[in-house]
Amino acid sequence: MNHFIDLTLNGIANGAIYAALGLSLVIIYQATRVVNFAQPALALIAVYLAYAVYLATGSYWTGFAVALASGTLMGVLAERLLIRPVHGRSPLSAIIVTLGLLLALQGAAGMVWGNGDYSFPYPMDFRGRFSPAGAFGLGAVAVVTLLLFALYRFTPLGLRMRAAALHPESARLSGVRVGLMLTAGWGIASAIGALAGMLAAPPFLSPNALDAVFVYGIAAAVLGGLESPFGAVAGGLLLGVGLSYVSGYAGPELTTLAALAILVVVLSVRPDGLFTRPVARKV
Amino acid sequence: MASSLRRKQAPAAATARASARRGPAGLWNSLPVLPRHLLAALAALALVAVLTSVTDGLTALRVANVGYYLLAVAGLQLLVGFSGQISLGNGAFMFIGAYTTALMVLYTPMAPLAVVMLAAVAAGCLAGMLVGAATARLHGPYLAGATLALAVGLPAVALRFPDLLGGSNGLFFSLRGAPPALSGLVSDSQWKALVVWFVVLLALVVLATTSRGRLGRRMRAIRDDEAAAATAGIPVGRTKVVAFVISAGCGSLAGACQAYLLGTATPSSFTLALSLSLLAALVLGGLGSLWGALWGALALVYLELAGEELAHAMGLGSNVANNAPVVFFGVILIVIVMAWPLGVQGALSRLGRSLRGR
Amino acid sequence: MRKPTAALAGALALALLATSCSGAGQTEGGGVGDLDVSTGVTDDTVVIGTHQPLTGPASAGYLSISQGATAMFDYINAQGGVHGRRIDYRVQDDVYDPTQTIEVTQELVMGEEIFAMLGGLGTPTHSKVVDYLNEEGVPDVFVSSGALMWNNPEEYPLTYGYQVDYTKEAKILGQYVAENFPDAKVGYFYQNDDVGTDSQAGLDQYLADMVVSDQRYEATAPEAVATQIAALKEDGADLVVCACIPSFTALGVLNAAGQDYHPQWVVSSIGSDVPTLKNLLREFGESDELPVEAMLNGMITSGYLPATNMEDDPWTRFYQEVHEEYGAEGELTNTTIYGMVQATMFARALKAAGPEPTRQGLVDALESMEWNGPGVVPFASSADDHGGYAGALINQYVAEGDEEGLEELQGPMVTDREGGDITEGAFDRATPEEYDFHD
Amino acid sequence: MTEPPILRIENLSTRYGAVRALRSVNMTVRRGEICAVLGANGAGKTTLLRTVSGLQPPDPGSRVLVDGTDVTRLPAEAMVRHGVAHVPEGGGVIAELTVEENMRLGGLWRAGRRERGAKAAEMFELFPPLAERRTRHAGTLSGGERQMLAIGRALMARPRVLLLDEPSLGLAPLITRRIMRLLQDLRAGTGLTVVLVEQNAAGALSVTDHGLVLSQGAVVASGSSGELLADDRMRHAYLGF
Repeated sequence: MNHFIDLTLNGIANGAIYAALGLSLVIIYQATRVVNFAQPALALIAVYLAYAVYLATGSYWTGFAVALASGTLMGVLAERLLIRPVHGRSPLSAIIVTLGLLLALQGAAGMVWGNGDYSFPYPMDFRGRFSPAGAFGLGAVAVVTLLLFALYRFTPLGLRMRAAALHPESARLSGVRVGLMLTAGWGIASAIGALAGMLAAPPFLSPNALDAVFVYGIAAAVLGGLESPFGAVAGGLLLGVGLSYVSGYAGPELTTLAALAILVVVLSVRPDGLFTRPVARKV
Repeated sequence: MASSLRRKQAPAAATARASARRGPAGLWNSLPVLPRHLLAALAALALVAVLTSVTDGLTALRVANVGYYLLAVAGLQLLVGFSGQISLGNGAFMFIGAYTTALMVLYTPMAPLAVVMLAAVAAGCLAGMLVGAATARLHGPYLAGATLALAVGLPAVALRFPDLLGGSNGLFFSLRGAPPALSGLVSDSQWKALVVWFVVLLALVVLATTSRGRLGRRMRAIRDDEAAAATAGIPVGRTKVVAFVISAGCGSLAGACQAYLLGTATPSSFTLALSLSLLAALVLGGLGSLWGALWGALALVYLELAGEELAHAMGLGSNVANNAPVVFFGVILIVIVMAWPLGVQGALSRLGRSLRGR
Repeated sequence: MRKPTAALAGALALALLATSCSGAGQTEGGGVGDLDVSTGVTDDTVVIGTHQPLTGPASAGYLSISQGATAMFDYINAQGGVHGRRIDYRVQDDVYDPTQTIEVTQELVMGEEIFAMLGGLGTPTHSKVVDYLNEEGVPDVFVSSGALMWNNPEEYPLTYGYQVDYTKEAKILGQYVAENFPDAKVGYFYQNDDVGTDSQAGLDQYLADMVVSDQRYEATAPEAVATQIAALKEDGADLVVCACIPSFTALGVLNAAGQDYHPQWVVSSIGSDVPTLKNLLREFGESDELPVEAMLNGMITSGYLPATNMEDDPWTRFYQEVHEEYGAEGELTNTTIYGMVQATMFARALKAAGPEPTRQGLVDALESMEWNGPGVVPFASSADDHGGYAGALINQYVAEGDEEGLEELQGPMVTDREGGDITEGAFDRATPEEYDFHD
Repeated sequence: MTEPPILRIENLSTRYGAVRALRSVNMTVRRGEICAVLGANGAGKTTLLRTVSGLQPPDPGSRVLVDGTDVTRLPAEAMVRHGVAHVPEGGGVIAELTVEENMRLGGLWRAGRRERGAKAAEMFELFPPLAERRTRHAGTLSGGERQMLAIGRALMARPRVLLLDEPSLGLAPLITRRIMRLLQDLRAGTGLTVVLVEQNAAGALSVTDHGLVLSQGAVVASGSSGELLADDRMRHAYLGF
């Protein structure tokens, strides 16, 4: 029974990280209909900057703040400089631009900080079965999800962002600066991506530290349905716990295969993900 | 104003006169589809033969690499370019082809190469059918996400059955080199390059012929507007699965060529990066034509090498030099997609048109 | 539509005919290239090459090996090189991907025309080029991997092992544990590939009936280690034998500390590089009552090379000096020493091959060499035993209060990789000054 | 002293690629007037509104003045601040948002939550059926309700000039008449100026003060509604009754 509890708790802690990355992918998808493959690389650079600040100042939380700030800034720059020019074209162009950015940023991280492992601290004490660090991860993701829900549902900025994403022309006619909303979407999403990076990086940071999280983050976003933030969080937790059971009872080498199996099962039942209202496609 | 009127008046006569006046190009277009493709394939094979005979084994290996990447990208091109289904899973089909070849060579060494290759294609098509059926109702990012999971998940099968599939060390085997009759004339690596290109070109002929025919038109209809295609009576589901089957067959054959060429099938060769770079090569080269697939394949093999040369030339520090090729590939990818929306082929044909137009 | 299909079938038939003369898999044995050549040797340089994972997921743990070898060759060249020739050590990045290993190896052999391959790293990668190197007649010296296949003089006459192979080392560790911890409840924690299976083959010869838990980690699934350590604790293992790479040893120790689980760690040489482990765990030592050193205190490790904590070992001091002057920045680790020793031994073999070295000369020098260091156990590269380091000694890392060091628990022992028994492996070891490896 | 026209369009032209969609259109509308823009399909009616409201870039040399200030080059999102609200063809209602959210979207650019709330309440009184479906998704509304919501959203921005693109499209005649009466009430109440693009010329001219007729992007006739109604030749050729 203990083993089962360990697997579940470990699954939830990992699931929170997949949820955070899934969340950032959903926000960007909702805003610009683009799956941002560069998100893990943006998060990686943010985490490396946080690590440099942590080494210089000795305070983890200063580094944490730098990660979120630099994540936001990089998201804004990526949208404004790279995604905006290919905005009108086929979705493939945007996907390939994000792929190029992924390769370039991961290589750049290797260039500046080398390809070795750095010891990277947990946010809080990592000891104990359900450690404060694990709790912080889950708590942070929960808070972020609620903040996002409130932003989208109750604030003028949220309404503008949704209108800009759903019907750009009507939004413009109502005085919404659509371009600015897309940039804001990328900024917020990259901040959450940086949070996911700070949760996923410990214990060792290297240019490839976020590779595994990258695949599971996309799987979480797709599982939950790319339309709702709650979907990504639910998808992330479901995936985290599911993979933990598989690696616990069947062997860790099967986790990637299990992710495939979970995805196929869910998508065959709900082709648009768990939490998406089946939208009738306009004929 | 006058010239357009004249053209309208005598359409039949004009085309006859025009094709004669345009000489070989006219002749070329008037050939039926299949012989034209076969001729092109033979010309390409001759070119490869000449190229590999004047250069050393290393270039022959790289030329062969370009060959099987071309096939994999062309398969993806059919899926993405024609039927609009964005799949990130072609690396998985290469995995299937490579392992089918490895297992057959190890367990049925007497089977001739052609049979091994056909078995690989069959395995790939079967997998393509399964994946196509499972993902028929998915579209856009959901399809991309599912195929991404396939590309990452499938190689784990080799880890699960270490004794049969060799675990993380994979399978390795030695293959027949050049037949004794030609041993003087042709080196082993050159022979393998020729065999790879022979298989690739044959597959491309099949690919080009089908995409010209009815199936190609159906797939393009689906790409443009799935709902409209359905109302026009095109069996959307079935066509999508057929597109997947052909694309998977090409990917699997490419994997088989890789295994044949390198004498190995190892899980760590079929990473997520492989599937992503196949898609990148496709867009880099230019959607919509086999030439685009060629430029993409060349980029896959030679861009990182160029990055390495650049890093060596600038005598950079070790960290920078080690990572330079990857950064170089990423930057080139972004620049080309932004500068030339239709990829290298799009830019070349525009250049061609503007030259001819003047 | 019908006519083209017929033509197509014809083309396919043609293809079948052309390549179906005989089975793809039937091949005559790989011959050995001509050795009496000195490719890659000019009057002032000797070009040698290696393939290493410099980028990608596997690079983190192995980067310092080629850095160590590069530093050592810089030192040797500064002393005038070998027979007046500078050693040009070319490192190619294969990202630990076999398809790239094959390409970079062909580039080294055909493009850069290397004299010999030194320390090609990784079993899944090097196993794909070992046939090619032997057929091309390129000496494949001191392979950086503990797999058993490198010691196979009949099939791979030009391939020489270096690292003590996983089974021999595991047997020595297993015997030590069986004798000194007779009533221990043993847990296995090892990598899910040949590192794990070969090690288990050795350990099971002594510990088979003491094992209470068997956890195999996957290099691409670090997130699962926490539950695997919990499973070891759950099964009551009070002694954990770890055949893992440094980052996973650190993950194991870290998660154990996190779960207030303090088994006796017994770690094989590939994962017990103390400076690297301390560097990885630096952020997780509690202020004073549980500093990083305390986490690793008491760890039993096997070893066959001079280690950083052996202050009184002449070679350790020598490598410390070379590292300070020529090495990459950062402190000296045992992984760096692994690369430095490799370079030292290669230079000695090259020197023994005489002023006009040929590949045959190098092979003869290797197979007739009386190795007396720098390793702490006997080294075999004779005609019928290419096994490299033949055994290991056993140390314990002790960190009480402020003094920290390695205590030798058992002297060098040697064994074979089958069921053979374990015997003393003492030999008189030369000092760096007596070691003739450069001008 | 007659005050300057609230909306003056001079020499307005624009093109889609090679096709010249508008050919130097001139138009002036005074405050409180309802002006009709008539013409066959593809005459350029919708293009005229899109060019005025900034969705379609005008050719050089065109000028659009609102209350005397030049707004020719302004992007669409800035026009609302100059008092010009545009209800596009089909209404532009966002189906995935609720009726309330669609309504509040119109007033977003004006600061002050309290003020927006009050204005929204006013709109819901104006359109009772919308009040009931306040929290439902706009996608569930009928054609008429959708058009009312679109107009409501535009009015939320307290515009001085309302550009209305074929409100009657696909609606029952009863609802079209109710919308036309609403425009008259708004004109009487707040002095709202309306530029009304309509296919159904007869209905439009019964409500508007004056209008112009477009054909292939050029103005072929203009004048008071009476003159246009009386001119048989014009009526047959372009208005189809």
